[in-house]
Amino acid sequence: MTSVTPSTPEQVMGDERKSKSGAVALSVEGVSVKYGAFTALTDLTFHVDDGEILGIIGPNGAGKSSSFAAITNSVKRSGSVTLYGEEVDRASTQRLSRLGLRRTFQQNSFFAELTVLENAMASFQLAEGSSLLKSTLTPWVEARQRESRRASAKALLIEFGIPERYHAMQPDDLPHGLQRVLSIVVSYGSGSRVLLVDEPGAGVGGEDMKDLAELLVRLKRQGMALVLIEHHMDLVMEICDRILVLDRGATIAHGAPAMVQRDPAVLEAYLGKTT
Amino acid sequence: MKSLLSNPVVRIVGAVAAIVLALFLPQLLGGGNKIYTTFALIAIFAIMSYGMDIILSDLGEVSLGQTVFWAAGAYTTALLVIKLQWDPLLSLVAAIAVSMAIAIVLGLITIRTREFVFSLVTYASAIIAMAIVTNVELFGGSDGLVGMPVLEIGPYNAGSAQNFYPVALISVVLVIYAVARFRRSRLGLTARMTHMNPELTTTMGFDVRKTRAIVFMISAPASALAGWLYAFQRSYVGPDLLDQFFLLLMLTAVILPGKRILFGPLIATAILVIQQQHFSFGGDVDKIVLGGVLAVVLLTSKDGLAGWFRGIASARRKRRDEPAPAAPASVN
Amino acid sequence: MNQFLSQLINGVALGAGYALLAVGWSVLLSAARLVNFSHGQLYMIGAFVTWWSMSSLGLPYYAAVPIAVIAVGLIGFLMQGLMSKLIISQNLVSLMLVTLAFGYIITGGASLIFSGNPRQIASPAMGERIYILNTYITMQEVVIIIAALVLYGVTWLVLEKTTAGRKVRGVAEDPFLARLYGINPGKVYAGVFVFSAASAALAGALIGPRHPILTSMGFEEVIITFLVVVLGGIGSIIGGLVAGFGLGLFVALFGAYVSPAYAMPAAFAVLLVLLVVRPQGLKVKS
Amino acid sequence: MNYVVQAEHMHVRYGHSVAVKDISISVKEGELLAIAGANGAGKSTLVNAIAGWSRATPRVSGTVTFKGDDVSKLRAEMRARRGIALVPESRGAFAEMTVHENLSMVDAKNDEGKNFEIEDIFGLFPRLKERRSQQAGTLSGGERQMLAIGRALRAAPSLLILDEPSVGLAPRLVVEVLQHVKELTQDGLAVLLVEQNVRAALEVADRLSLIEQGEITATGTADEMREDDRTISAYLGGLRAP
Amino acid sequence: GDDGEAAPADPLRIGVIVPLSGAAGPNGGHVLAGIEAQVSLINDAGGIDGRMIEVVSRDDQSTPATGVSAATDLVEEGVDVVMGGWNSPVTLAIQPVLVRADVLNITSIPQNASILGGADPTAIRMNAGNAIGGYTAATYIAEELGAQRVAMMLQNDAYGIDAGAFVRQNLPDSVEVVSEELFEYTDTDFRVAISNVVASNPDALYTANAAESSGQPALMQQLGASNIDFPYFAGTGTVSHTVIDAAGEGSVETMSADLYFGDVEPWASYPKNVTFMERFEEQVGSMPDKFAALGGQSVDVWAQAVANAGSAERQAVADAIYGQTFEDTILGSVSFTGHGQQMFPMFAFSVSDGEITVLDEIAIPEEVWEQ
Ligand SMILES: Nc1ncnc2c1ncn2[C@@H]1O[C@H](COP(=O)(O)OP(=O)(O)OP(=O)(O)O)[C@@H](O)[C@H]1O
Ligand SMILES: Nc1ncnc2c1ncn2[C@@H]1O[C@H](COP(=O)(O)OP(=O)(O)OP(=O)(O)O)[C@@H](O)[C@H]1O
Ligand SMILES: [Mg+2]
Ligand SMILES: [Mg+2]
Repeated sequence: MTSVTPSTPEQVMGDERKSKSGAVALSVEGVSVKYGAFTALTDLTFHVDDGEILGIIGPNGAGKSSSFAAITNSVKRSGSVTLYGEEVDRASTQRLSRLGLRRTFQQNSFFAELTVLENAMASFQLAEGSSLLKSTLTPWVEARQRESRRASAKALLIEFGIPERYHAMQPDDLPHGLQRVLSIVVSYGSGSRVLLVDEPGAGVGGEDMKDLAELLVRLKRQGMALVLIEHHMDLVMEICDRILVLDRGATIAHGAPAMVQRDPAVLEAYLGKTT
Repeated sequence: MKSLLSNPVVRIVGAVAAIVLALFLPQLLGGGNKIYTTFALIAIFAIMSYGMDIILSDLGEVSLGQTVFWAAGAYTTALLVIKLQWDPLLSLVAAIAVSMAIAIVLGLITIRTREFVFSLVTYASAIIAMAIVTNVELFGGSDGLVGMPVLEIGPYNAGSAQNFYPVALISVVLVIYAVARFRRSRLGLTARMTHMNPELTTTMGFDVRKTRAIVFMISAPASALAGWLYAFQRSYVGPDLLDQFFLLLMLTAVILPGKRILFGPLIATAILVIQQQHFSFGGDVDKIVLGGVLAVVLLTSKDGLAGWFRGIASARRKRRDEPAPAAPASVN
Repeated sequence: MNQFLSQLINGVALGAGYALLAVGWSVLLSAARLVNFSHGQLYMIGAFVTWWSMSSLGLPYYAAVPIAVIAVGLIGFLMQGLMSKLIISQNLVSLMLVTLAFGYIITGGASLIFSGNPRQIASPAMGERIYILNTYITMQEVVIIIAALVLYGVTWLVLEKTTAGRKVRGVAEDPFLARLYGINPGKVYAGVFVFSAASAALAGALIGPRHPILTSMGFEEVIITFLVVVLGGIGSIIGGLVAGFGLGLFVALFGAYVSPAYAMPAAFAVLLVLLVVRPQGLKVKS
Repeated sequence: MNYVVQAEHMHVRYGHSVAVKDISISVKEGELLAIAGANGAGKSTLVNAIAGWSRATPRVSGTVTFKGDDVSKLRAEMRARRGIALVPESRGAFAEMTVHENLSMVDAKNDEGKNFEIEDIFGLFPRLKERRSQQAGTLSGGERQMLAIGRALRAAPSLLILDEPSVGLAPRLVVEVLQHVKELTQDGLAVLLVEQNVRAALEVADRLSLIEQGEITATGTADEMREDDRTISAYLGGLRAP
Repeated sequence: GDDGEAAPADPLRIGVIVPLSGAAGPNGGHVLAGIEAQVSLINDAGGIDGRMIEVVSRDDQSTPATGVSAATDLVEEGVDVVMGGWNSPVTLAIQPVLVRADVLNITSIPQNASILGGADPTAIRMNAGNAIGGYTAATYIAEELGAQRVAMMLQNDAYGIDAGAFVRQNLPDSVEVVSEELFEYTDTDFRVAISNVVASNPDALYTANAAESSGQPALMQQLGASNIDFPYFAGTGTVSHTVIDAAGEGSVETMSADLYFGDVEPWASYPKNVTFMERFEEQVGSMPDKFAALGGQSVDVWAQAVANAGSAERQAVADAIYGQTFEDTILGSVSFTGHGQQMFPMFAFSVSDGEITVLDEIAIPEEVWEQ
């Protein structure tokens, strides 16, 4: 199991400063979300760098998932989001995705009528699919590309820990844990640079949890910026460089895992006395 | 067997052989006007249905306005050819252009609608189109347009049923090819993805609405091509093109064989047209027969006729999979 | 002014018919997410059974109506039994086509049984007319209006305010999950389908006397129903009532001031615009 | 103490593949049996089969005896009415209904179980009370899980089956929920708890069974299992290497 | 009856395309029955020059596409003539098929103007066209009813609009059309339109509503219920027995004009009509209506023309009909214009409580027939 060097405090606190490992990938400024009269998220501010994992934790209904929706512009929000130095407040969800900002959903999310392999192939579709014209006029090129997409998809699935015997199944027939992984695969696809992952560990246990942790760390090593929502404290504490704690929409703590873990407000609101 | 079929050379040779066979099939069946007409109608109605097939199978929506494109193709052709003596091929280009223009407008209108609302809005477009063609003098009112000349493509005169059929056959081959390639293209897969999970598709970087509008738009030319052919084949273009008759034909052609079966609409139209042309028992009994067949197929199989065949095939396979008696060791 | 009021009255009479016709579908679609494109044919059968009970069994009109309702309710039960697999899997496209197919069978069968000749249901209430301004309204239409209001009211109460109604909505959303709530989805679907079919028959029996009936009726009725239900907003019963009466008034006023011939296309044009602006229809609930 | 449920020789297949192989388990009144196992081991398949429920079409054989009656032939809704309450792994509440509607539509009450009024559920999960008129589909993941558990309790079950209830719940809440469940067993409720969070499960369980590839590989009391090597290596080691 | 000829000649074949299902099914059935009755009479009398006649019928389901299939099919069957038709679009759609196959087409019922002089150079139309209907109605309304303010309710399609236009054209200038309401063929509730008509305060109402089985009877019922205080004239040919029966009691008193009432003078004493009526009653069990009579008349005229021409060939038969007179037919003495339109006497009649009273003949000048 890989051990992670804990981040230094100033790295955590220096919001605008770049980390040693890479550029500021995603920066979020004063983002708030309201559902009708109900405020789900207030003034969220953080940044995450390439090669870094930021954890977001907090009680149920604290606004964690809402923050993902807000950052990817799929709910109405206020505040500002910057991706690699470029302000992207007006970019649509799909545009953000094309720029490399992707998210996974808390609920498993894939294409139920496609096989597992086809799901993975679909994730390469944006970058590698053939246009209608090409497909019609040069079918042989399309066939070649499809084969290569199939190979990459297979490799990706295996890399993420979905063995080949599952590839021809429909996603709904997979065990729950693998459905989670597949959800990540589909969103991750190719060309993602900043990945927002919503509770990948939900329902994943034992060995699979270790695989998941390794996977996330590997992505980070490859230079990807990750934001991780998770209730599984072992996982969070193990792999996150920094942790942000939300409670009722407000940020109540933000810092190195060890620090956050000791924070009395966090203990009170979230962790309870056991940990 | 499987590897043989996936060999591109074998597939191309097979396809060419099938087309040649299809070309001579009416003659093998005894020729005659009626046989040729039956074959031409199968081709025309199949082409018409492929437009619907894309919407229904790939986009997952039930468009009840698909007859508009088919009627637009036929009316455009008739108007240009009868009133302005245009060349048939030019009128085809115009027919496709007009249908696509209508599709763009409808696509924009329906862009936010899904499921029933989509169906109803598209149906509304058919009702309105019907009101327009039956009331505007230009379109010949409820009488429609008569006086279509015979189809001539360059030096080729497709006036007789026998000469018309190859034109229809080539058209249907092209359309089937186009549909197959569409399903292999990025657009084709995205269409399915938007249907299955629009949120996920969005987060994967696709514009769901744009995809839907584009697919809607490219479904129009097939139906318009069919309208063009039918205008010449029938020599009469009337408001009945917008009737439920053709709408139900399209729907049945797509759903009866099972969705997303490449040759499904062709096979189903063949069944329907042959029944109408050769085994008709009069309207009332025909209704019971058609309704009965449809009901039985769809009630007993999730995927229409294809489901039946899959069922039979898997039953066979199971029998084959049963341990065979040990073969006697052969001596080299 | 008189003219306007007369047309309003005509519109109410028309609209009550549309609303009554649509209530069954509204429940079917809103509450159980099912479609039935043979709804119009069930309406037709309802009218013909009423006529047949009167002409062949010699029953009075008011005894023939319940017979039609029960008979068609049974047909509905049979249909849903046959379709139960498609229903549970919520395969809407297939359901649409299967019900269209049932409609075909019903039309063809009815034409063979009752012949294609027009028939007239002799309802005594047709003869009782109330003259108002430039127009009149028959007792029959008063009955239709009352039936529509009562049926919608009761349906709304049941669906929104009772546990039974919640069960129906639950089954509509997720029949598998409903089992864990102790609900038998099959029974619920059967109940909804029978109600829907029976109410179509009631519409046929009550609206039928207004004009000669034909076995070829049905397709138009399905389309009007479809329009009313979607316009009212899927998931909203009261929306259906409002849309039904609204459509009647629109048809009457458009007919009065523009032309009756274009009233339906115009209604569809309005619907087109409305649904483009508000894809959720008239439904107000979030 | 009587057995509330005895599932014997449960065997479940999906098409050709066998997901549960001849498993027998039973739970007594007031007992909490935890089931753990890797992803895909067959835990959900097993408990679903006991409840007679599935979204797919598995082929199930074996007998389920519930409070002395053979319920193997009963459909899920009938078992639910008799007092088997299952909280499935996902989609445990009607998304288009409000929290309150979801809780109020349960009427599968049997006479023996403890009766939970809606207010009791709100007492258990105050968060739900705050969101009582919100549609379940827009609830946060954890709130939805609370609703699903609350709904199951409303049916006054004699056997409560929880399929990974901790999923999506904040750590503090996991402990609370499991404690509440534990308290319910004191009134005689039998609980079957599928849980990957074995550490948390062992806090409350009387017994623990491990499933691997469709078979039970170990069963024992909580104390025994805490010491069991298999449990330790697979579940209690956590992410920190032993 | 004939005695054993050595080698009977090939039979002649009449193809019939009419709706036999749906709303128009009963009507199409009547036309077919009329055709069959007359054919059986001719066959009993030894056929045409010794050749028997066979009838081959197809259901067009009131759908042009099905009609076209039926036409192709009948051509394949080798028919010598195609008769029938109920609605104009079906007739217009089958014309090109029959022209290409060189088969004569006699249009028994449809009244549309474009049937003659369109795709088919040998078209023959048995029914009165809209011009006749318009002339008859206008003459009756202006002269017999003396109306100065006329209201119109017209079916919104080629038939209704045309009919209305012809009525206007034939009304004297002094007569004003005070309201014109359009409605759909399928409409059955006319109260909106009736309210408008009443509000326009006319002294006669003209309607063109060809929906025999539903619309027209409903209209008569609703006019009756509205207690209108002005006379009502329904478009020529729209008030058949079916309509009268379906409308029932309480309907408005209706005037109209038509070409055939078999049991009323003068038809009751035409010898051909007498035998036709007998045969029809024998075969069908009811009196022939106008549509049945037009079906029979189609056969009658065609058979005489074939005999006169000595051939069943398309052009020869057409030549033997165009501009010719047939003295002894079911409809009495009729002639054809140079365009293939049959000319016959028209009679006004009125219906009150289901009772038909035939009034005077309305003389129609030759140039109106030619229109
Ligand atoms: N569409 C909506 N309308 C009203 N309230 C909503 C809506 N969507 C979410 N909420 C509420 O907003 C709050 C924040 O939800 P969110 O999903 O962000 O929580 P979360 O922090 O991800 O919680 P969990 O850990 O349980 O998933 C919750 O209380 C939820 O009920
Ligand atoms: N609908 C289905 N069709 C085919 N196979 C299925 C289906 N559902 C489950 N399976 C298979 O059955 C086995 C057991 O699955 P099950 O969901 O019971 O596992 P589990 O122990 O609950 O896993 P998890 O902890 O991930 O929820 C797996 O191999 C899975 O692939
Ligand atoms: Mg969340
Ligand atoms: Mg599971």
